[in-house]
Amino acid sequence: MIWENILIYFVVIPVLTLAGLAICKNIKQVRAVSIVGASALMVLGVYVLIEFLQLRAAGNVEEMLFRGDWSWFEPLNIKLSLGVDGISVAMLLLSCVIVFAGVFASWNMDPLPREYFMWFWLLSTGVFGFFIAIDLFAMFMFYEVALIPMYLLIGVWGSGNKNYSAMKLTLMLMGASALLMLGIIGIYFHSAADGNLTMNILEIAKNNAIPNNWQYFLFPMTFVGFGVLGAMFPFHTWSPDGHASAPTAVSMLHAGVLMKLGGYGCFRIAIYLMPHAANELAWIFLILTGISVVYGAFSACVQTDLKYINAYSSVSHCGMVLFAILMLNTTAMTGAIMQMLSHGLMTALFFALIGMIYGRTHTRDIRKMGGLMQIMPFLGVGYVIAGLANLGLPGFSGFVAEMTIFVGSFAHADMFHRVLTIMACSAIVITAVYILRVVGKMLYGPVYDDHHRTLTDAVWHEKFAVITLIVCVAGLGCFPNFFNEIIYDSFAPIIKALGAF
Amino acid sequence: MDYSQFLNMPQEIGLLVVFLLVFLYDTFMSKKVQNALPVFTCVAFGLFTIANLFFAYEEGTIFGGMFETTQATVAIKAILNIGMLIVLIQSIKWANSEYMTVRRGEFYELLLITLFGMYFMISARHFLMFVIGLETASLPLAALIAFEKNRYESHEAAAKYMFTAIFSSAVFMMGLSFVYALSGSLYFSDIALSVMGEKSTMLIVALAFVIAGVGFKLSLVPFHLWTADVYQGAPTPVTGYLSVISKGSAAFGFMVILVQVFGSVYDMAWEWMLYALIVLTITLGNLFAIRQRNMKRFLAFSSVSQAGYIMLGIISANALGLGSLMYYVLVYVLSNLAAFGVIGAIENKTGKVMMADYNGLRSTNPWLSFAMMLAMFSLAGIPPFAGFFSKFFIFTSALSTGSVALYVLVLIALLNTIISLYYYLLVVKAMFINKPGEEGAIAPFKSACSERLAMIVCVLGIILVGIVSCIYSGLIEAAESSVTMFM
Amino acid sequence: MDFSYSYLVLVLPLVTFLFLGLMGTRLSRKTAGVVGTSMMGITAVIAYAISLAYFFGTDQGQIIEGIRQQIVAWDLTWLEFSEKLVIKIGFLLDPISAMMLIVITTVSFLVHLYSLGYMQDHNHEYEKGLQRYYAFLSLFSLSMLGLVVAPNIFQMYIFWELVGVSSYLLIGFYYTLPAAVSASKKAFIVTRFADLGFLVGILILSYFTQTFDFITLTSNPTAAIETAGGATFMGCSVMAWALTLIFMGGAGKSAMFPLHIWLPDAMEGPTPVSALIHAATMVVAGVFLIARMFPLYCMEEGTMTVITVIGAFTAFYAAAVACVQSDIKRVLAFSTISQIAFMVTSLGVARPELHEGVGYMASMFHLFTHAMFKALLFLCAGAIIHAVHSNEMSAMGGLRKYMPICNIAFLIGCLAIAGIPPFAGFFSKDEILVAAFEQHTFWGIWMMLVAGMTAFYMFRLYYKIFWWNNPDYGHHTPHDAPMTMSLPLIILSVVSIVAGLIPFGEFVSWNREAYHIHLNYTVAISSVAVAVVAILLATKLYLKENEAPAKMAKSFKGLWTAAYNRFYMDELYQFITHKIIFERVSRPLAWFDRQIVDGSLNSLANLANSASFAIRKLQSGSIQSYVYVYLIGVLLLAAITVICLI
Amino acid sequence: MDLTLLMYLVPSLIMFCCGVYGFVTRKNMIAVLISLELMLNAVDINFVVFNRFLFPGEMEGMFFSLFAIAIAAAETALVIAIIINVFRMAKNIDIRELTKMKF
Repeated sequence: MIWENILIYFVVIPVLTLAGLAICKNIKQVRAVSIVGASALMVLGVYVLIEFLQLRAAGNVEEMLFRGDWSWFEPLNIKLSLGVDGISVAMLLLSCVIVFAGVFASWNMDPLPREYFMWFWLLSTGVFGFFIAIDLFAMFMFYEVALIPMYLLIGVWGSGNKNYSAMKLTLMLMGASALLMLGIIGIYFHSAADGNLTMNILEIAKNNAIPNNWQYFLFPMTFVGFGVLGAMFPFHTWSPDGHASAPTAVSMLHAGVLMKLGGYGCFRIAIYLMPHAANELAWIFLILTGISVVYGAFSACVQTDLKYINAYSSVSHCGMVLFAILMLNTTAMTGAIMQMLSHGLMTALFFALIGMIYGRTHTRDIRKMGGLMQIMPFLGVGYVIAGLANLGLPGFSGFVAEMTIFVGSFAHADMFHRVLTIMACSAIVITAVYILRVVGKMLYGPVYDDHHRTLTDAVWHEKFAVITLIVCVAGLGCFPNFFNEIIYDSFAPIIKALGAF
Repeated sequence: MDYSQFLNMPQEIGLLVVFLLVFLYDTFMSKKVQNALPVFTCVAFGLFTIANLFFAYEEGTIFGGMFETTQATVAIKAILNIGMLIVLIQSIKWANSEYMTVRRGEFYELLLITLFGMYFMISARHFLMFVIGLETASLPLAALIAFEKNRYESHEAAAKYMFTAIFSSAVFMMGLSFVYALSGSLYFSDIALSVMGEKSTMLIVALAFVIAGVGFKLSLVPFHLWTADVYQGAPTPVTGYLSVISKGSAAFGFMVILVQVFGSVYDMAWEWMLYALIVLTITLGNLFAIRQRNMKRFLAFSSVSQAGYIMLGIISANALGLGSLMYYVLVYVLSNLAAFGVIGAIENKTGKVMMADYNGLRSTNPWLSFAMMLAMFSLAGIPPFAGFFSKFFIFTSALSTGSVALYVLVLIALLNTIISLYYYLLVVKAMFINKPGEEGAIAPFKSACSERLAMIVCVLGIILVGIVSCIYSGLIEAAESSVTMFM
Repeated sequence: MDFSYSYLVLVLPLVTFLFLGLMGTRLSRKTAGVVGTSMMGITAVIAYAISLAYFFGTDQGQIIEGIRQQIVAWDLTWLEFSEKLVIKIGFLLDPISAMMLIVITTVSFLVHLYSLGYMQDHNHEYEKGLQRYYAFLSLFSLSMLGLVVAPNIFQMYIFWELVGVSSYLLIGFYYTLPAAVSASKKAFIVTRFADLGFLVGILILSYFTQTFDFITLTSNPTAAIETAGGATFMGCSVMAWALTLIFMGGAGKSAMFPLHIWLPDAMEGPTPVSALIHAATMVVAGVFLIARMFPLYCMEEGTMTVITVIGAFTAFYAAAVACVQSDIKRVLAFSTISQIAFMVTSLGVARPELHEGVGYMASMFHLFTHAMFKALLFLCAGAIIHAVHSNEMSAMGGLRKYMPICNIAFLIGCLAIAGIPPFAGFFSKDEILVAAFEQHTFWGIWMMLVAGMTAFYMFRLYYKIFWWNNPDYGHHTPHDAPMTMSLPLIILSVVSIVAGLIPFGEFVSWNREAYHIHLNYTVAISSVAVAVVAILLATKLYLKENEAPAKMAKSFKGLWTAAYNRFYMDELYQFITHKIIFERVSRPLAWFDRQIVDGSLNSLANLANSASFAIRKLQSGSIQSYVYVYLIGVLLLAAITVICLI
Repeated sequence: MDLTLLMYLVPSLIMFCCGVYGFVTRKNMIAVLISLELMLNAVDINFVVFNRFLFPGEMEGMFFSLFAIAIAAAETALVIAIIINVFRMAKNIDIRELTKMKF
């Protein structure tokens, strides 16, 4: 039975929460149900991690653990296949944390808290489903489930130019998923030489039957398809507008988890299944993602809206993820996953803080703020910590991820990769520029607006969300080897596939 | 004559029985109970529909091979029945409105007759049978479109429909005459044999005429121009009917004609025609839809572009395509009828059909807007709603032949889904995001039981038809067992 | 007793930092100060124990056959990049790290102590959160200690960054003052930019050598260099590039020209911080880095030349600027730059074959002594500023009467830095000059000249503060600092006097064998002569208030203004960052993003919209036109097929 | 002179084209309806002629014509009913005036 597989509960819990929310009567019940759901997920996430580690320690070397297949659409041999490796486990944990913190960050959501949380949980369902599935169809389905709630979350609860942003975001991401759908169907039809077509990633990889010329066609489709969600230049423009308009927790969830779907899909589908094209075409996308990295950082330098700054910063950091993935070696790819975790946590932290600050000052224009550190020290310190983590301070996750990426990227012996790597390295300087600019203008200095003097510092649920995230960021930064080892080993099959060419 | 052969057309017989019951009720029951006619029709048809699903069918041909029952025809008819049932339930409220009292019976009888015609169109294996079915389906429709006697638009729509429909059937029959000249027979199987390897211009012209004729029913661009006007003018239940049942049957008939009759000249004759038609239909349908502000017109153009997607099932010309097509039709029936259900409910209550009237609907009528949103998402192909699955499968089936041109075609179709998503989201936006206009949002109201029932059926269908996989598997099985269709 | 207890040196400051940081304002100011200081004291004691055990003990194999061994006390795997490249956090004990342990903990403890007095009631509007101050100081001590004991280059990089950030936090301690905020930002960004070079250097180095480990790298430098297989880039060997880039990181932290611009601004921070970070410890990290990798640097002649040239030029440049500055902390800052440049130059001219690598020893020696007397000078400056509430020389004068302890301490510091025997600076600077002469006479004379300038500007500073005139201090008479502040001054004065007498070469040398220092009397005498002349000149000009300095400034107006404005380096940076990077790169990029990238997507949407508008005529409503279109469609279908078939 | 196939086909084609031409040019709905009849009749002729000349042994074309005539009759009846309705509402039967719904 499907219920015997632990992974399915990553989807069941959000769905049950969704159902629970449907019968809620007031905001207290809504919060209670959400917290119960989020905590259950958290517990499940940790449990799966422990179980995973124990299985691995017991010498289980299968590529995916907790495997299970249930026939779904038989005529096309579509199954609901579940399974996780170290990477998925890491991503699941990340999602658990962000969802958990997100619930607290949207504590006082107004209006329509119930509807808000229902969309929120629908989105979570998609995210978790995506990470546990290893069947192309199921992955794609969950992927789209995760995308569409964004429209209403931004449209209804957003601010500013929200209609435009929500529409742009949805259309661009859906446009990308159109490419993706073509790619997936294409992969499906070339998945086996003997006619036993399959959507199961493991089998496709094992069959290794996609002809080279088809790989050249399908690889860009899938890579761009996922790359748009990973904010790859020049398809990143949904990100600044979308983030700027989205409510706090939505930005958190979006930058924290949803954008990770892009990077995860890129290597799990595009690179893993089409290693030949990945080897041959990587350079094109390396250039694009390299541009993303630097371009996002430079663009962030002159923005005045806090959310825009972080959105462009996300472009830069997520560009780094794709950049590292395209380096096609274990170290860099491990770095990419670390960067995903790190960026997910940091950006979530950032957006949570920005939301809290915005909720008080009612402006996100850094020119109209100043000296907030004196007024709301907790949020100020949180912001500084987030900023320092973002610019890659050792002891926080960003440093670990970036260093792993750079060391991995530099393992290529040719000039092209080297130059790109150094270019990407330079982004860390620019990151420092824009982070310190914001911190300096907004938090330090004299108080700009005397009305701000009456503002209050964070309340308990805000503090809780912020501290949870900071602890995670610092934990990952201080003890990186724990996750590093889990992730590192999981790349063996992918690297093997890449090396086969 | 062997009367037992009629047993090979059980669905037609069943429908006829329902029709007769309704007719007898209408004619002989006292005036007092006439109010119950719509409910009676629904119950009778509902029983028929349910019986339909559990009946064991024998495959076989009758009328000397002019009429064939296969698993596929049974399946598509069952799907149409479901749609029909929903339309019937939706129309109860409308049919009980004041000025309908005298003609209530007519409405249902005409409706059932058109369905009867469509059955024949679907099962026909001879062009004479096909034409009779086609006309039986379309002539009563004109009467139905013109049903709202006091509304000018209704008549304008009927006139537009009728003139263009006759024109189109003239062209269609002209094409048929050329086909006849080429093959000497109007049996599908005979024609298929005799046109094999044929390359004459005559065949191409004949095909162009035939495709235009059927494309008209399916409202493919550029034969679609009647669609919007007629949808707008017709009474809402009729529009719903027109947009799903009529389209579904035409799609199936179209596939039969192209695959069974002209399957042998696929790559030389109609492949490119279909490419062009699909691209035009999807793209122009979408582009037209962007600017529509009248909900019914809007859905008309949306259904135009949906027809383009349905065509993708045809182009692969295999069992997978047929199965996916039927599945698509099923999902489309449910989604579109959900949308029309909401539109009809609001129109019955307030007479408002503009998109701007829907502003802020969520705050006043959350369940209606919820149903509408699901319908829109399903039409746009958003998971976990059924539309996603049907789109995915129809694309998969289109690509199953593996030709590169088809990849390009599917890519165009996929990019078009972005445009379609845009305008579907406009509706969602109106309901959920926009602030109500000066006169305020539509006041909260309780829709009739029948309307709610229909909506619940549709919503459940939208949610379940996708995830529950046995429906798709069953349809594919049906399509595969009708393998004689594919040369 | 092995050295495993050495982890305490890192753990104690970390615990202090976390404790003070997390408790925040829940602790009183006083408690925080006392906790921070006492913990630092304990750390200092442990560090001393380690160093003494290392230098004087033998039980752990500290010295074998006359060579001091490099001992890795402990090593924890922190992150594995790949099988070979592993970052470990460890504790490396060798002469220079042991020496640095002493320097850092001494100065740090004294600064902690000093701050108890300095930060209490001074400027208290800005000094909310003394708790924070001590937390940051602990963080800094932790990072600096971690840096010097790093057994591999990546650990060094990690703590390097942490040092940078603690410096950032401390410079910006008065975060309500815009000047402090911008100074902290500048310091961080400039050093961060330099660190980019460091990072790339590490990447190159580790790619070829496949190790981060210092011992592996330096024990067999030839092999390490050869791993590159003679690969070149733009005509230079990649290893030279790697080492030069690593030096760039060092140059950033050590404020070498042209990356020095952050250091003078960093004086916006609290003065004790300047003493600790920007005079004694952090800024010498670059020197320490080169010293750490000295065997590798020796292999690349080109890189050494770069180091020498940059060091020598910076020494001169900073001295020249220091001669005309009016802010006392700035003078000290430029003097620091100049002195660090001495150390860098000394390393640059050092060669194993030249006089047993005296340059290396001299550089480390100078590092040691400079840390002491420069900390002394800064702490004195702090006391002065504390007393007169200004940084400007114009607000001072004649202070010798009011602040006798400070006067003497400052004088000792000046004599030490000027290189007057027997003060500490004389011995170390003398060795540097020897090393420079060994390399080339030109460098020798050059450095000697700069040494003279040093004596001049230091005594200019001294006289301007303590002599010059007697301004009216009004009701706010300056007085000597309280005991917590004076005590460190006294301790440091003593150290500055005697430190030179330590037989430093016995402990520290490039090959870790004992090196016996001999005074080279030619050099020693001539340098002392130069210094004395310079002091006399300063005495003549600045002892009493007079018009001569102003006249001189007027007669060399261009030069004077240029030097006063630090030769416009800041303006140049301002121009590059604001005018070029912000205005010419970022803003156009942002514009490009909105208008071109986003615009093209928007225009796609507009295109669809206008196409939709354009085709609406097709739907004219007239049946007859519908039929036209229908017929055209039929023809089109036929035509398409016919064309495709042909 | 024997009548060949072509001699029937050409008139039927002309009829068809006249029908189309009439359809798109006439304003009166009745006239348009007559044009439609012309087209349908052309189809009938075609069927009969093809049957007669090409496949003389069978009757399929003939039968098709018979059915087509019946259908045409039904259509005509329906259209006239609609025209009457339109006339009632709009007081005119100009086909070009039927453009209330457009775009």
